[in-house]
Amino acid sequence: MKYIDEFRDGELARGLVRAIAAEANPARTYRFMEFCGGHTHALSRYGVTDLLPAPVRMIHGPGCPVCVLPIGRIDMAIALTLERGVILCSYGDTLRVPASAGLSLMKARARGGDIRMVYSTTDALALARQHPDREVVFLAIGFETTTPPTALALVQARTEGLKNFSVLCNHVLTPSAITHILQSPEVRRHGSVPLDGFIGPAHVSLVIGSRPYEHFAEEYRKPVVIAGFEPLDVMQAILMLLRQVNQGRAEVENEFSRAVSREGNKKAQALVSEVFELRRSFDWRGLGEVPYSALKLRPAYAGFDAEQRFDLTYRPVADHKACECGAILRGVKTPRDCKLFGTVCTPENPVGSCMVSSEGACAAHYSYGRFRDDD
Amino acid sequence: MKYIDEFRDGELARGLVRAIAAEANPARTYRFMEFCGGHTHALSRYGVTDLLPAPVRMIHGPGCPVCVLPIGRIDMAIALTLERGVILCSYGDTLRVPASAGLSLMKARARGGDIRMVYSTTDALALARQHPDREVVFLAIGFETTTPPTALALVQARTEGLKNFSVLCNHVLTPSAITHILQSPEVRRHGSVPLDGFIGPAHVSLVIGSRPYEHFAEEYRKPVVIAGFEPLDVMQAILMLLRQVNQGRAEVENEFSRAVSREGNKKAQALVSEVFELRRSFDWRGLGEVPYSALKLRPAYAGFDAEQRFDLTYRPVADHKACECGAILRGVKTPRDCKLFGTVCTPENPVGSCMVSSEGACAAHYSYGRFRDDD
Amino acid sequence: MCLAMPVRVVELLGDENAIVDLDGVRKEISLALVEGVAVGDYVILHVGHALEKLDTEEAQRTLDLFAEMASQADGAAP
Amino acid sequence: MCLAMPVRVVELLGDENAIVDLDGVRKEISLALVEGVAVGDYVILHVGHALEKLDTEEAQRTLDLFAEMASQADGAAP
Amino acid sequence: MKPDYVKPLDRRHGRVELSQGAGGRAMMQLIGEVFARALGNEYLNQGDDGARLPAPGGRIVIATDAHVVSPLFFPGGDIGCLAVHGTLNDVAVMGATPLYLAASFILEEGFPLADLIRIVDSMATAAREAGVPVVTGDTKVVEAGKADGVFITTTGVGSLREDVDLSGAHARPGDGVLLSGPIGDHGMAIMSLREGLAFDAPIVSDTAALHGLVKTLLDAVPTIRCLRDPTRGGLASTLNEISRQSGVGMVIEEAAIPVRPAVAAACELLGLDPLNVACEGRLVVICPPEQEAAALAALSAHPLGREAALVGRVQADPACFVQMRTRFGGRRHVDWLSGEQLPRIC
Amino acid sequence: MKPDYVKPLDRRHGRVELSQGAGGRAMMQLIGEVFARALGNEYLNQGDDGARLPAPGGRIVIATDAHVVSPLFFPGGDIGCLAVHGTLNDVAVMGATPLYLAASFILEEGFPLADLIRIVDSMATAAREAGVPVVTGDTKVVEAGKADGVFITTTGVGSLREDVDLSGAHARPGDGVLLSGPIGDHGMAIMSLREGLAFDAPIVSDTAALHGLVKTLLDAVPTIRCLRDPTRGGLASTLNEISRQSGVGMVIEEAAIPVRPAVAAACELLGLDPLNVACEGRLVVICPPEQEAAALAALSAHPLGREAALVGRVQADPACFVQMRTRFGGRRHVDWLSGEQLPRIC
Ligand code: SF4
Ligand code: SF4
Ligand SMILES: [Mg+2]
Ligand SMILES: [Mg+2]
Ligand SMILES: [Mg+2]
Ligand SMILES: [Mg+2]
Ligand SMILES: [Mg+2]
Ligand SMILES: [Mg+2]
Ligand SMILES: [Mg+2]
Ligand SMILES: [Mg+2]
Ligand SMILES: [Mg+2]
Ligand SMILES: [Mg+2]
Repeated sequence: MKYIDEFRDGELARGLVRAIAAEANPARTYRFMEFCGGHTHALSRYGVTDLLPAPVRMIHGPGCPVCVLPIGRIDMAIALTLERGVILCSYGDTLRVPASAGLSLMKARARGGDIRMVYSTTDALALARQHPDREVVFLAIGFETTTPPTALALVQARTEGLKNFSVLCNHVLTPSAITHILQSPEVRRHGSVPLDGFIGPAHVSLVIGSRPYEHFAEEYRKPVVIAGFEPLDVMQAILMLLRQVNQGRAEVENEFSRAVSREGNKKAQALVSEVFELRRSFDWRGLGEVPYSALKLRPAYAGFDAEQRFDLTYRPVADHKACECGAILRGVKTPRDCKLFGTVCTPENPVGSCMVSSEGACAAHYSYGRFRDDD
Repeated sequence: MKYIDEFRDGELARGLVRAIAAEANPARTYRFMEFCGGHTHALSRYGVTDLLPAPVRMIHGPGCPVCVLPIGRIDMAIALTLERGVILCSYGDTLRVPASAGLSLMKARARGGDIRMVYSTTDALALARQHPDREVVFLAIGFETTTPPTALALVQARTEGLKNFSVLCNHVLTPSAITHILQSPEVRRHGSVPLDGFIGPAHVSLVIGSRPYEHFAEEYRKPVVIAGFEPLDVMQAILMLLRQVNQGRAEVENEFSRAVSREGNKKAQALVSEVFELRRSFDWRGLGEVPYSALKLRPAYAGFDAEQRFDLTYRPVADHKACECGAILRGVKTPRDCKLFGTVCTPENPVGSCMVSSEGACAAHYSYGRFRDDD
Repeated sequence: MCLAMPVRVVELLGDENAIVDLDGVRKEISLALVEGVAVGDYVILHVGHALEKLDTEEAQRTLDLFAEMASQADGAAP
Repeated sequence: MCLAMPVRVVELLGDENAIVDLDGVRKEISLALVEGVAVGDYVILHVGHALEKLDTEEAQRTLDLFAEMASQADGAAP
Repeated sequence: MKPDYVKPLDRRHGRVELSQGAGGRAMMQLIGEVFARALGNEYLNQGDDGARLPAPGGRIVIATDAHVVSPLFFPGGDIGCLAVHGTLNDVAVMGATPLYLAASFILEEGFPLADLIRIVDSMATAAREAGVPVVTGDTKVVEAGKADGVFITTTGVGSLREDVDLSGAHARPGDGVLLSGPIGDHGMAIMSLREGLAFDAPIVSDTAALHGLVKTLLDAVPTIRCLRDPTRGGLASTLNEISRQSGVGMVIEEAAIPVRPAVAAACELLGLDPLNVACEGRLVVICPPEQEAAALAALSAHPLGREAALVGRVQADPACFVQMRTRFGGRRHVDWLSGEQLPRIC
Repeated sequence: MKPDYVKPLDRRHGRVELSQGAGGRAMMQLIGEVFARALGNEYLNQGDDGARLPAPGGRIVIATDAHVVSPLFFPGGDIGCLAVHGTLNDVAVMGATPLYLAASFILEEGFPLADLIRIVDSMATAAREAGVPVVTGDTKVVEAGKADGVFITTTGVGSLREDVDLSGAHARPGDGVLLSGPIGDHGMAIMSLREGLAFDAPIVSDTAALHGLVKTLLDAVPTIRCLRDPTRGGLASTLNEISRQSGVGMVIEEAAIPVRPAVAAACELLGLDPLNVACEGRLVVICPPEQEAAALAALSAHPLGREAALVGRVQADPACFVQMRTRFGGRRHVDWLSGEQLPRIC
């Protein structure tokens, strides 16, 4: 696979491992947060974690939109299908996210909910056209990467005058989440758990560009390296972060220059701002309420907004008390620190957000790293 | 089973067999038509045919409402379900009646038609209440016996204001069919195939009473004995017919006095005439167009009349050329005279009306009497 | 198609309905088409509706007639 | 969730759609979010939509950088 | 930490999910907590792709049946015990001793686990009572709306003594036709629950494992020609099958055929012929005339054959017609079931 | 007049009807004109409630699988041949020689007869090529909307040589893990047709009968510990099953696992791991280390094993973890398939 396989080359990897080892100062610790689930996945899936030298410690951030979707939002979707009889469609990743009363969309399906998996917003629109007599709701989730296709579908639906299509919008914003983590009392208080730098999002940055991260680098004096989701990309980014730290720099660097520009995709940005506007606040599973961290439909699209159309109200649901997701997402704890890990909480029965998608910190450790716990 | 088993008593049967044998003049032939499928069934099912003396010959009449339902009427029902998407419900007997293009309601079901079997018009109404968003059409068939429950359902639907219920009415009238047979050119022409008497309907007569038959007895000089559907009833009726013939009488006698009165069920009659009126003419499978032989909904019930509601037109479809049903129904031929019997035409693939229901002449012979053909 | 049979009324329900019995088999039917039915009466049941009451005396008379016919025949035979 | 991968455009269809190829696997996707895509270009595909063109020269530069880093490390090690 | 800890299934409120058929950990859990737990035995517990079993000795018999009965629970049984009996009986009527069962489940997404557990437990009880273990199995889950709750296919393997040679092709003119008990109970028990028809009746399914009865019979009369269980299509179809296979006719006596009063009454109400109504625990026996008495005595001595009766006789007839002498003394043809008359009974 | 003349089925435009499952004449016709016509053999033609079969000799193996694959026809096969291969392979991986198949069909009312005939014919071809007859069967028909076209449950019976003793419980530290060919072709062939996802790819199912390959292998290396076909759940679940059964761990080498480029690309597109994607014609072999070379040679010499490879090794591990050394040299855990990831593949 051209432009994929080259970035997974074992030979180059061994070179980068040596470079990282050479760069890392054995006398200190480097704590880097990879924000994105995509990076978490690359680290786990290719066994990169296993190859990093002792001083380098990776913290899995909140960058999986499935994981951070709060219980109450899934509850809204389930109510739409079980009580209002809509056809609810969404990307496959959302189907197993746990909701209230032991449900999830998958379990709601088993209870008779008409829930369809789609691979693209194009399919969601097609469903609405196929079932003119039914309400079709697209449960939209995702970061900036996934928002433009939703915007496109809404423009299309409005142009066509589709009367039975609406969107339950859960699109969230990466920079707000990073700010929230940097400002969290724990992270600021615990001098003992500093974050020494960030690996910045790959595909989010395709859309928003690298510029939004410049603020962090300046404001919080943290180096940021935007990196692709292939394992060599991540390793290179680690190396670049190490160098910035060792050299006392705090800049935004772009390892993923083959796809990410400083300005991002203007066409996509314009489309998104035509259709969406900022929400005042949004509840992130594991992080809690984060101001201006999500999008909602603009008034011109009110007719396509499932929340307005079906008069839905969000009811927050507390996470499990013993779940340590919040601390894990902030880099303060690891999955092994959670009492529920691997017993009550498993990928089949996730309790907290980090166990929901395979890109979550707990799930990644469960599925890919657990064997190392006994070492 | 009280009032059933007594009328199937083998001991009494042997007595009646002896009485019939004693009454029948071996020097002549007696040709009696049992109008009703119920009588045909009793004759076949209990092996009565086997016990009758040689001079007594039974002709199976057109008295099976399933058998006489013409192809074109089933075609209307099939079109409603396959093309108009209605829920079509009917009594189980109608599901296998062959229609055009090799179809039947059963086969239309296999092609996706939403066709339900009901046991009572009450169930048909319940279906309409259960599916307020669907059109529910009751395919009504039957003689005078079965008409009152349909009338009752229509009154109920109108009282309730059920908006999605209608009836495709195929209710037909017994006396008109008898008249038609007596007036048929074949029957009048062929001195060789006279009918010497009729066994009059059992359950039809519950409703209409015995009085309507008095006309035949007078007009056509044919004895009529109204008889129940139990085998002893039929045997007794045969005996009574033999006596009338031997004594030169042509009267209406009532063997089924435990249930049939001269006037019939006035409450049911009133209900039927509130809801239904005569059709000018109706196509009987096997007999062709018979004037004033069927019912349709009165104008006050036009909204519940599926023919009007869905703007249906009846298109007659010719019966198979080789099918001898017409002649068989008139007593001129027997199933064995038909080339198609038992090869092209079988209960699984009925060609003509007499093979459709187990009460039809050909089906009864196929299912119950065929073994005798080789004797 | 004109299938009908005598059944015994064992319980009157509201709404012109009743429970009937045939040798231990019980079923709810409608009495809307007949008048003056009491528990213990036999009615003729067709597609879920009672069409008539059964006259039990006439039934007995008919049965007696069968027996009489048979004995007449036997008397006449020799 | 942000799964995306570079694929090669092999055919432009009407309506801003295109056929793309990844090692013999072909799929129809939307180009509505990107501009100026030609047959032969690589685009980054996400949930059925191309999000950006891939800059093949930058890709090569990045790969060269990996090799360079490795060789620097090897040079520095001893 | 236990290596593969999985939260136990919610046996009361849980429902079958697609993941439980996907081949992963959720499937292992369902198999362990529902199937192995109830059905477990030394062979099933091998946990391999099939069961390794001791040499059966002589010839073997294999029979298979899919069970799709609706409703799943009915008076006198459920699809679980029926799936055991239905297949065991097919092995038994071949004259073989049933040794092993294989069971394969197709589950509809959303099916209540509590019902599944009830069904599997019933299956386990039936298998245990019959002394025939379920040695291997399979579970698939299909999307909601693509099945009807649960379908169970069972396959039975039995061993066949050298001296037994039963077949539907072995009926000979003069042979007696015996029936082990009243007909139609099973079909009418199902029918009594049919939507829109529902009636109350003291009718319970006759579903039962017949191999004990068969053994008793064969021990007493090893020269039996043919055994068959009159299931779908009823006695009428079973006799027609045998007649056709053997190229003979039959005459049965209506008065001799046992039918329970409630079954007869229900048939009357619905316009059905008891000859077409299924049994799941009755035996049709074709037997040389000189052994009829012995066969009848053997049947009658067994709890499942107490109401056994000689109901007819095989006769020469190239047209292979089955005839019945009615209570009246008249004859009529007894045809195959024509068309479809009953809800799903097995 | 022929005694039971029935108009032949309309093999082009006909559809399955409820009456064809009711046990009467219509069912006999369907069985005769569709099933017996294609599958007929001396045992099936006995026409009794089961099949009477010769003594298999030694120990026997029984395996059963329901097949519910959707869609029914896919690149490289259909549910008919899959139903033969899927069960034969389970018998074969027990080390047994498959002798007989039983087949049980659940048909949905309205299913096109032409498709049914195509499926049964494919089944007949697969059975003939495998040299394993379908000796008995069953057919049920359920109402439209209560199934998904056709479900087929097959049960296989095989004979097991005394000197063969294969089990998932027999893996020992040091044993080699071999794979007979590339993984994921079957699952991805199905996936390529999935509604809404549909992609074009040169991927055909690997569905095949493996007993020939197994025989070749066992003849060469009778001391094989365990065989298994990595179907639902893929290689990952199969290795976890064996690890758990044997109480061992494993390490596999990513670089050694054959995956066709188009399968890898399709997995990339969908975010799936090829280790979780099903095969229907591949073999996992656990083999003592000293026999690895011989086993690999035997596999490679057979047409179905040409791309065989040594992919890993069993190691002691009380936690029974399966690990993978990635192309990078790093290790990671290879877990069971979690949840449900693929459409119905078998
Ligand atoms: S293991 Fe589960 S409960 Fe514990 S922190 Fe992770 S997600 Fe939360
Ligand atoms: S056998 Fe068939 S075609 Fe011939 S007369 Fe009877 S119904 Fe008509
Ligand atoms: Mg069977
Ligand atoms: Mg059976
Ligand atoms: Mg049987
Ligand atoms: Mg299996
Ligand atoms: Mg269903
Ligand atoms: Mg199996
Ligand atoms: Mg298998
Ligand atoms: Mg297997
Ligand atoms: Mg069977
Ligand atoms: Mg379907």
